Amino acid sequence: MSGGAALVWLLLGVPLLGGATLAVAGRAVDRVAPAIGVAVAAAALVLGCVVAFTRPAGSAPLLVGISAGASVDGLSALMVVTVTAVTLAVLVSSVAEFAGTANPARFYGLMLIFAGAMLLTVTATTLVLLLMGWEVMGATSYALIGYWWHEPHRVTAANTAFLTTRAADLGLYVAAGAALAGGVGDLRLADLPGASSPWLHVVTAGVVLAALGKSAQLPFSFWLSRAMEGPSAVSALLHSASMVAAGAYLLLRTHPLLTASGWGEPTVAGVGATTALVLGLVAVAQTDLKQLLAASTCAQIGFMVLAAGAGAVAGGMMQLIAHAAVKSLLFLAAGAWLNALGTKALPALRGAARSYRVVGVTFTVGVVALAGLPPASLWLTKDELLAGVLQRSPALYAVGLAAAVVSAAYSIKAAWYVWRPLSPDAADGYDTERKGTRRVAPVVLAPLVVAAVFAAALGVLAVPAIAQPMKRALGAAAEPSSTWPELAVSAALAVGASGLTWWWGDHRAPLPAPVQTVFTGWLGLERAAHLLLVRPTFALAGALAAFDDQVLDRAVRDIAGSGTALARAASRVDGQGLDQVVTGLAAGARRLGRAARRPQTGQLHTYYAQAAAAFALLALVFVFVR
Amino acid sequence: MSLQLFLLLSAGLFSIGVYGALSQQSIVMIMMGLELMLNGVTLGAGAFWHYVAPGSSSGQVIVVVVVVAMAVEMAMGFAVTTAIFRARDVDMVDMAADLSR
Amino acid sequence: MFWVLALLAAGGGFLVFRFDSMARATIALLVSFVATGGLLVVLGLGYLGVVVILMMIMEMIIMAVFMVAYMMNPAGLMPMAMYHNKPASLTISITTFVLLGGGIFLVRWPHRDSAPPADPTLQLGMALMGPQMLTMMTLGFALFATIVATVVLATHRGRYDRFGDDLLHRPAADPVPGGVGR
Amino acid sequence: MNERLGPLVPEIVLAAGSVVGLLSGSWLPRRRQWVVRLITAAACLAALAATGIAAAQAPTVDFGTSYVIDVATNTVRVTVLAATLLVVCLSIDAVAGHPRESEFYVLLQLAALGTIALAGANDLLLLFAAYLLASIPGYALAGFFKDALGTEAALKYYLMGALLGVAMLTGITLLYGVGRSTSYTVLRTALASAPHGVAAVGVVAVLAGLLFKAGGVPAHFWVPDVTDGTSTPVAAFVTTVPKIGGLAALLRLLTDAVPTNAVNWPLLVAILAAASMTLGNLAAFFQTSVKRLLAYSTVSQVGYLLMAVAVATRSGLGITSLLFYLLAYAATNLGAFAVVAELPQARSLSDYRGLARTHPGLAAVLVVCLLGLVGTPPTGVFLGKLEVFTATIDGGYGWLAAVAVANTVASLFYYLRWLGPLFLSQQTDSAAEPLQTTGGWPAIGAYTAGAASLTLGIAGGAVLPLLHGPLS
Amino acid sequence: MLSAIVFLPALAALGLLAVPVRSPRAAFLWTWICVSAVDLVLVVGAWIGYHPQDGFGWAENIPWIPTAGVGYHVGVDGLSLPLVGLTAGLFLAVAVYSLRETRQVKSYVCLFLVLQTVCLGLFVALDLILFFVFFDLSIVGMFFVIAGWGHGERSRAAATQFFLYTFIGSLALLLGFIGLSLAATPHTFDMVTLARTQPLAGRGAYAGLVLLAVALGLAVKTPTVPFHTWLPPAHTEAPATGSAILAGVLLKMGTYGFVRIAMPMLPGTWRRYATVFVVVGVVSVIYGALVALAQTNFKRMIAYTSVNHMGYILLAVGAAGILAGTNGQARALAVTGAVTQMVSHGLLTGALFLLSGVLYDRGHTYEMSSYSGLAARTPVFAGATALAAFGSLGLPGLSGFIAEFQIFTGSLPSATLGTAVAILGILLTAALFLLALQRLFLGPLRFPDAPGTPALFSDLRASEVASVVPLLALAVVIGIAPRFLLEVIEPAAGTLVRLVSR
Repeated sequence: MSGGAALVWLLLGVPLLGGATLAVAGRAVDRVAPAIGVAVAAAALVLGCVVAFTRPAGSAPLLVGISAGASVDGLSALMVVTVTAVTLAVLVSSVAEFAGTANPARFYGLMLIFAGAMLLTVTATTLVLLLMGWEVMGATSYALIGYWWHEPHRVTAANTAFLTTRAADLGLYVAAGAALAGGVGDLRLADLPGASSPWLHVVTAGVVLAALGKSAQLPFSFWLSRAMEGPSAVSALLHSASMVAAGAYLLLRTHPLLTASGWGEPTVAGVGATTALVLGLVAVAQTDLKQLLAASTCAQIGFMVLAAGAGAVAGGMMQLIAHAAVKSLLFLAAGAWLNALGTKALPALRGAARSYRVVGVTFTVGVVALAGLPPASLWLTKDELLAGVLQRSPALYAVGLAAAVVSAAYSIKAAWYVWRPLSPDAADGYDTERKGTRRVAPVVLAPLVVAAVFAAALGVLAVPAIAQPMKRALGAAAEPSSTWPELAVSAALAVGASGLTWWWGDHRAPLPAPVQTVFTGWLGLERAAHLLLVRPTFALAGALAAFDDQVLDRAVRDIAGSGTALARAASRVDGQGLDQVVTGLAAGARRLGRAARRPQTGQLHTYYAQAAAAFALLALVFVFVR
Repeated sequence: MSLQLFLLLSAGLFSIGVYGALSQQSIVMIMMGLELMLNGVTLGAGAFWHYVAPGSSSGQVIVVVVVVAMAVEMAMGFAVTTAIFRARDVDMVDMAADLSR
Repeated sequence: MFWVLALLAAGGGFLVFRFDSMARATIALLVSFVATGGLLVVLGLGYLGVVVILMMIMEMIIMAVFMVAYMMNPAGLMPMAMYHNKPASLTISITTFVLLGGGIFLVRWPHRDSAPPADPTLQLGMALMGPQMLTMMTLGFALFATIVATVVLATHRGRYDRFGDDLLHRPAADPVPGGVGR
Repeated sequence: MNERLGPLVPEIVLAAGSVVGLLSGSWLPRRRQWVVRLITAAACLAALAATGIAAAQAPTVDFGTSYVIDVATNTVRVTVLAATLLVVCLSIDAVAGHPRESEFYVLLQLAALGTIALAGANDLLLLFAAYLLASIPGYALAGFFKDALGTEAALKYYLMGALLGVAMLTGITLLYGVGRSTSYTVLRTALASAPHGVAAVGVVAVLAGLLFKAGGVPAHFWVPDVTDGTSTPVAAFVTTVPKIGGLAALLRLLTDAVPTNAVNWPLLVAILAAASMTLGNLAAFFQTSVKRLLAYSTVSQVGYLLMAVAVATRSGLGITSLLFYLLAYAATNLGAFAVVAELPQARSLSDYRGLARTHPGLAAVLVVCLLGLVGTPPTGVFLGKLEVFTATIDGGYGWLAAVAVANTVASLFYYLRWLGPLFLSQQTDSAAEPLQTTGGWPAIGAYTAGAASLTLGIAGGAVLPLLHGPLS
Repeated sequence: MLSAIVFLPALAALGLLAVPVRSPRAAFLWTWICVSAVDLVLVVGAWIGYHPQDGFGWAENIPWIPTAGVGYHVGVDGLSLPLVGLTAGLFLAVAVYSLRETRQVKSYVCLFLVLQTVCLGLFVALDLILFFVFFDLSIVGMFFVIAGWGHGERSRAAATQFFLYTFIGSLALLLGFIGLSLAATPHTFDMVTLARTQPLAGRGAYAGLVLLAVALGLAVKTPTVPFHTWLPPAHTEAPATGSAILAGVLLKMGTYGFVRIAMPMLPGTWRRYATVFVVVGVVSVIYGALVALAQTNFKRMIAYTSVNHMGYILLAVGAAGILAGTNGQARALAVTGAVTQMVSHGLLTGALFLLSGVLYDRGHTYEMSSYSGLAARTPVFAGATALAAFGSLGLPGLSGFIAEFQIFTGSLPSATLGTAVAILGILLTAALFLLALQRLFLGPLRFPDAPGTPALFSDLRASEVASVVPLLALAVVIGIAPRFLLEVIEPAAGTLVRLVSR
């Protein structure tokens, strides 16, 4: 194994093993866990930066003709750095939230495994390895969302998240099989487009399904809303650089496949655009900060998916990175407030920015970026990818712009609340979630500031001087870049929308109540899923179980009736009842048994008669049978 | 006077014996029935010897064996009857029906 | 001659189960047997015929004595009818007879292979001394077994009752004094 | 002529043993009759040794054509003698000091002798003589203790035997009438051309007697009543030893004397087999008396044995499988009876509750023997069943094999009913402890039989080759 | 070597029989542990000494019943060696777990030692009759385990049902074996010979009947729907150790029979009816998962998941029989996956059943509704169970994923629709395990304080940890670095696939 290979395995091994160790060690290491966690994350970041330049690749045989390959190329290099960086930031900031609470070792361990799984996903070159990272990520997300497992509703949320994403993951299993059938023996991601039809389409469908599910695109979005039950730090990581991002990443990575399939690109683009718009509206309708951010995540990821569908790989990638910074920033801020004030309801957060200045400012930076207001990062990156879209289809471009407007709306809405003057009775709204500490630990501020800087500055990615080499690295040199008119248009729209929103304040939207509720309720997707899938499944399960007990088992026992009759007889022996065991033919067997013993009358003459008759009959028969 | 006639007669004796063996209650009477059946057999054997296989001595030997069998069965019968009569004072098979099912 | 004997044999046999007294039944059976013996003589088996007749006379006498000794009706002369499931027995026996009879007349019996030997008795003797010797030996042991068996079953007083457990007690403790040993 | 006594040494030894036993018995003090026991055992062992020597010789025919010494005869000799020894072992505690103890052993020997003669007989008349010799001691043994039930058992045993004996004689006469002889060797050729109706009736009638010995349907009526009524050692004897001779005789008669084109006896035997196993199993289902249960199980075992007879001429494996099954069956069945004999007070299945705790050894033997009777490896009967099933399918009686499988499953039900309680804890309230053991001789017999049953299963490979060979 | 491995436990049992019952429990239990440990060491030795390329290793072939064509023929190859290892390991784990057993320890230990011999013997047997002997003895042994050490009187009924049901199956199997041997000339029960000479090649109907008989017998033991109904009661009534062995080893006898007997000896027939097996497999997968989803009794639920997991194996072996539109790689993957699944299921379900035993030991009930939030009181217990559960639902990094991924990937090309449906199974298992974990361990703390249950619901004890953790550790190792296992399985699987496709 070459040094390079060693390096890539090391990159994966450090967080995974470190995390596993922490998680297994459990309470024993609670006190040092935060330190270790941060240290490991830092090491991972360093490794990440190193591999980003050395671009190592490793491969090991795994199954018959299938190897586990991992390498760092342009795309994954960016991801690796982003992931490790965000992880470090989040872990640092979460020290405040978790030091001292119910065993932090578990938390940091799981977070590290989570990050490691994400790294595995982004570096994997074969489907099997990707799937491994992919699934582990899902499982750890379950454990993290359900971190406060004493409260059942959080656990249910975790179940929902895991089951929804896994349902989508099945697509990858199918894709793997189909790829094999299609002649891609090694299941290399790069070779997937070469799969023979019709398997090619199966592969595409599987991959797309999995990606959409993971990145909470329509119609899977609801799980992300439930995922808010988890700690803020978890949300920060989950929404920014990993999990949801993974879906977008997978689509960007397998873009050639989408192209090869023909129908893949438009579908993906369509779903992305729709999600960007609709979930944006959902975000607008939210009155809970974290719910708002969650919906906005779906919407922003929608842009990336749109980019993947439109072939704007570079743009999508920029958006992903910038958004990672922004979203982690916002969630950290929200987490800080939640920690301090014990609430995440927007009305209750009025004036929060005033009472916690640093948080407020950094939050605002994030919001501005999210709104797509110049000169912050997302303004540029979004336009970069929209440029690619425009080239494909003006219609989608229009939808994209609309979505941009909406994003401005919900972002500013959040900002408007937190900058309201602090009302005297503000404290009444606090401590709805938990007992707030009324202070923001300084350790949190550092990552906030750093994230804010990145959130503001990452727009430079779109600056041609940087964008061109990056595009080359991504092998997407041909992709168009945004032009000044486009930038101007989007800026104008963003500013306008922002102004409007600020002026509108918290007046209720001029929409009929039902529409409102649809959007506040995340389009009722979860209820739909329950009605259409979960309930029927459980009903069927129950029915089958009953069938198994009452019909199948009984039928079998009836066939073996006398066997269970024996069970009764045996039970009679020791006076214990086995009545439930005894069924149908038991009686039949008993009857047979009795019939068989009826000849044994004890009367000799009947023996004589029977024997004589029987032998006479036999003789008669065999006189004629020969 | 032919084989068939002899056989018919022995069949008759045999059947009467069957009837006796099946219908009688007293052990001794049952034994009589059996003896009667054997009687028929004797006759049959003799007839077969005379009309079918005078060359083979087996026919005669059968008769001897039958006679011995009669004696043996008779003796055993009396012995068993005595035993059960002593044990439970019955000589009727119907009264010896404790063992059943 | 055949017809007379046949009539006697069948009639005797038939009467065995018609008489209501065991003694009479015994006599009827005896008649039937004697007739059979006669028929054997008719068939040229004089020796065997005589043997049968003698044997049966002995047996029937024993049987009569036995009944007088044991049966519940002294002298076995008291009227009695002890039947069970008569109809079934009748059906079975009659069916048997019909089937056998039918068979007897339907079957094409083999023809006689050779003339009867000049002296059947000699033939019998040769057989018993030759190929059938083992049969006779076995029958001998069967008789031996019968003796032992009947003694075991029928006599309730054995040697240990008469001479004590160590067989040293003299004279024998017999319910009725006398017999050998004095 | 060839009246050689040389090949008959085992039989002669046994006969001599019985005579000597009786004579010496009548001069022995009551408490010293164990000498007779020794004489019996010695006779059996000597006979076994003689058989061992005889087995080395080639098959021979003796006394004209009336007696055959071949693999079947020798196997039956060994089985019967060994079984008799085991029964002697079982009965020691029961008859020791009984005023008729000597006679008991004498009768055992005579019955064994008759059984062996059954197997060797190659002439219908000798067959009947052997039948008498094998039956009569049995009647006496059944009623040996002269208690109410015992005598009733003797009565039923005797009357069934008498009737079916008469039937057998009738059959012999008929076969003679159409075959002009009673010697198998002659009959084989003669019956081929004989009126088959008479032949069929004759064969069925002779079968009646042999089925009585084997205790198969429809001549099985005596089996449950006798087994239940008489003492356990005798029950063990009459359900094991006569079967061996009866089936061997059946095999020889049908294969040697009756050509299948005269009478379709394979089908006849197949039907009898199916009837026996089915009836026996069904009747055993809800038995609570262990002895009756064992009795019915022996009836069903006859069914499996008859399977082998049915295909004796259609499959090369038939004869061997039958002989091996007989061997294994004798050991296993005696083992089960030995356990019953060791626990005289335990009459019903429930009495065996907790046996595994109180007498693990006996429980183990019981498990081995009962599961053995089911046909669970690695017992001898499993191997026997394997051979028999193979032979049956090979012989083209697939349906019979299927019936047998179904019956095997069915039989499992009642054997498990017996085994189940073994492993429960005993009821504390059981005032009268039913699991009192007798002197311990039966236990020795049980261990021997159980071991033999296992050995036959594991070392069957060594035994089977000895059972190959033509019937002459 | 193999004979030593196989019969060492039985000999030990014989030795223990001589030891008086009164002697201390520990004496028996520790002897058992030592014997199992030695046996495991021997197995590891055999593993190291086995070279995957050279077919059957450590073969011994001694004529046993030559006249019947039966021989004592044992040997291991890539299909059996993993299962032998699994058996040895699982029995050791069970032995350690049993350290706290108190009921009739002597017979308990002897019984399990004999059972170990039986299970090992079955997997190394290369003669049909030898196979059958062990097959039947396993039934007998398990019957006594359930009847003697189960939970109360109901266990006898369950044991009886188990015995009768599987015994019927075994008889069908026997008929099938006889059919096989009769077709060969000279009659032989030797697996290797039969697989080489293919006596039934081209015997259409007859071969079909034989396959039917064999498949029936194996399907009952496996068990597949609809022959599974003996499984839940047997498991619920059996002691934890019994369940662990029953699910971990005995069920494999059925699936192992498919790859060892049905496929190589009746390849043509297998190909003809492959679809049937696929269908049965898929039905078992979905049915088992759904019924398990509806269970409220923890142990019953695990029992039904066994039906589901065995279904995957049947799907794989069935798919391996369909040649159309597939390549050797896919079929090899399927078979390899099937064998891997046997091992994986043995480890994980074995662990799960042992853990369910812990639950019963503490709370005296398997009803999940009587528990809640146990994680607060028993973190280790919760963690171990969660790990086993996630492994069982196919989480990467644990053995389950390696097995199921291979099965799906290998089966999909040939049995596309069936596999697509079967994949839903892993979603269902995920759902039911998450629900179970939530009910038992998460939420507010609650556990039954029935009389007899310890007031303090204690966490895993040393012996329990020592028995469960190694199993899970092995599952993780297989999940992360499966090569050491697959390198043994793959050659044999390849051979089998070639045999079936020829």
